[in-house]
Amino acid sequence: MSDTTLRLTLEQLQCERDDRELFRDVSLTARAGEIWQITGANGAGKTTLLRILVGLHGFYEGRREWWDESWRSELLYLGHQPGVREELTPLENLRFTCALGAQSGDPMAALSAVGLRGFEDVPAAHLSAGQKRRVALARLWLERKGVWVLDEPYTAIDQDGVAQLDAQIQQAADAGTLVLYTSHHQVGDGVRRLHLAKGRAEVRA
Amino acid sequence: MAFESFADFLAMGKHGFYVWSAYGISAFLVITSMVLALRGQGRVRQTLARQQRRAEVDK
Amino acid sequence: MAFRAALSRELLVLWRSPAEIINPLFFFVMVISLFPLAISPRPETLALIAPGVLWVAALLAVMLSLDGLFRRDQESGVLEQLLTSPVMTVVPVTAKLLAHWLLTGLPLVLVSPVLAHMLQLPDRVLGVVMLSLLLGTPALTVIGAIGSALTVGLNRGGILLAVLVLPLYIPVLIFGAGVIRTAVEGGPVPGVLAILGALLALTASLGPLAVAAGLKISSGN
Amino acid sequence: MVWQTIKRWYHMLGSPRYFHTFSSRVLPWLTPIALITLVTGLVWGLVFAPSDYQQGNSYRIIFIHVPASSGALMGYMALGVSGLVAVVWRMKMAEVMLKAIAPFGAALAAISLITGSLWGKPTWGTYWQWDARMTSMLILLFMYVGVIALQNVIREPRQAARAAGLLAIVGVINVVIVKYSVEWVQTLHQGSTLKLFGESTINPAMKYPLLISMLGMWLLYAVNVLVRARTEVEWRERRSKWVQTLIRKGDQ
Repeated sequence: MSDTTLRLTLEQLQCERDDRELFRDVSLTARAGEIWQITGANGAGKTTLLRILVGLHGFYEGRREWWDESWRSELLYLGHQPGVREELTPLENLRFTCALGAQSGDPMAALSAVGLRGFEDVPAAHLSAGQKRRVALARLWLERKGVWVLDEPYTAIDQDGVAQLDAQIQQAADAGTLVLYTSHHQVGDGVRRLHLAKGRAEVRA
Repeated sequence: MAFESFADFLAMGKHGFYVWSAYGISAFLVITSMVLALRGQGRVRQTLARQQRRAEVDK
Repeated sequence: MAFRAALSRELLVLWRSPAEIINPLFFFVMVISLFPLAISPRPETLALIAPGVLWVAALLAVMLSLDGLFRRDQESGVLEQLLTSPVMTVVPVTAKLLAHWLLTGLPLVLVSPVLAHMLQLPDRVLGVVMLSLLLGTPALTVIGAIGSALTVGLNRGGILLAVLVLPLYIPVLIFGAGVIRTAVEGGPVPGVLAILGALLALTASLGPLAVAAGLKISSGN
Repeated sequence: MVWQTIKRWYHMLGSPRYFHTFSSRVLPWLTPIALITLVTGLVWGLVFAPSDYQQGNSYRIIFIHVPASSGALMGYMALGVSGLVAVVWRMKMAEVMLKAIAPFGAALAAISLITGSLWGKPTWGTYWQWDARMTSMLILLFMYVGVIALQNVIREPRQAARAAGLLAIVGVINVVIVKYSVEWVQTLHQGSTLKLFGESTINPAMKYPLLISMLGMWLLYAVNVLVRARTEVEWRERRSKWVQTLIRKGDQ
């Protein structure tokens, strides 16, 4: 029977960088509605693993397969950098990422949801690092996508921001989104963990 | 044989300088490229052998 | 739709950082004014070297303006957004190249008659000068962008960009300057202009694809 | 049936391990053959070919100049093809080839320029004349430098190879266009292009040594590429078992 909820399959993923082996034999099957927390020390290859998932990094062995061809249109990727141009205001940045990511939704509402009300028209250059990250996170409050790949979403986020983000991720997962994120913070109890250490990966579902 | 004597061959009818410098420089560049290629191979083999020995010592 | 959004965004970004527009223009003017001082102010000599001087200055101005073309996007993470979006990478890339040309290449074209006049070129030729730069500078922008895409991750891209891109600029330089020289000598301008146009067509069609491929390679793919 | 063999060859040569054994088997006999062919061609041209009634003996530089020019040009075409395979089909061996082909090609381009200008002096009175052939070769050398420079600057080996591959693809198109644009500039200034190597090669006594030395130079180029490619394969596959055993065995 074709498992309609299957979203992502990884088999024996192996990757090298700067002359050393980053990780090997990373295998994983992830389904819609699951939340995967990817942990590991700095330099263990967490960001590289995410970049392989979203197709930014192509030099790896093994198999990475999404559930269908048009997975990119269902992807929401927040990278290591916030992805915000300093010359533009948060509103302009968000409108541009919507057009580029084929994502609808109301940018104003999203910005106020992440606590940036009143900052919509301030050039991003004047925003703090935390606020810039919030502009990136605002995309989670726009039209929901099938797969969320978030690189360190909790960095530079204050206390109540963390709770808000947990709720949003949990809500998206309940609605069927597959969430994969890297962070030391655990969103909730039903979270599956993939721990990268010494080049190996342990899945603690 | 297009030349009467070896001396004549060297002189190349007053063009000796150009002909021999052309061949000399060409030979130099070809040989350097070959030597570099072979040295590269030697160096890689050496580094890999050293790494292997170090790995065996650690085990 | 994404193309329009990308184009308006790029124009906005460039418009908000005027240095990106002014510097290439002043560079163009300054380099050109070096030649009369370096070679000789005599009108006959100037008119003889003018086509080449105009084109070499334009070529260098465009190339230098492309050095950091994608660097800001890469550092801020916008490039990653672009590469992971469902829209084909070539679409926003083409928009970026068009915006960049509009604000760096086009000003050179507009100011070139003044400089051509300063280099003692006859006034009947000024139209051809603008036309040759109008067809040539977009080709220079696209070719330079290929080099810029390949060197985006490297810190000292500048000189390397020149080493990669200058050989690729030579045909555009030859025919670009050739158009003006033919016009000065009263020769058949349309023929040479057609070749320059063909070069532009080739670069404008294949170039953006190469730039997109270069960006993917530079990001590790 | 033909398609199967091509596919089989494509996959076989595509695997670095097979290539390593293939090159180790081929090199021992290809190297002497290349050297012998090249030396016979050069000696034949230098010693036995008749001297040219116009240029005397300075034309004998042709027996190194033409092989070098053709080798440099073929080398860059090979770079373009490897680039295409590396970028489009992501084949590892093509990336190795990009690293292996470039250096000797650049050396040949330099040789072609130096021998060309050394030949120009006695024949036309100047070492450099900006004629179509020499200018195209100069630009080809610049493009070789570009490919090599790009490869050495980027740290990640696979990314460096694919970046150089893309540059080589664009470069090959540029080589063709440069050839015509440089000739166009020529026709503008000096009427018909000067045929530096035209009629003097018709004479058969000169043609055969030239063909042999060309063959010899190409074979030597192949030897250089195989040695460099084999080294690159050993370095890239250093973590694999077959390279470990090979190093342990101390292969020749």
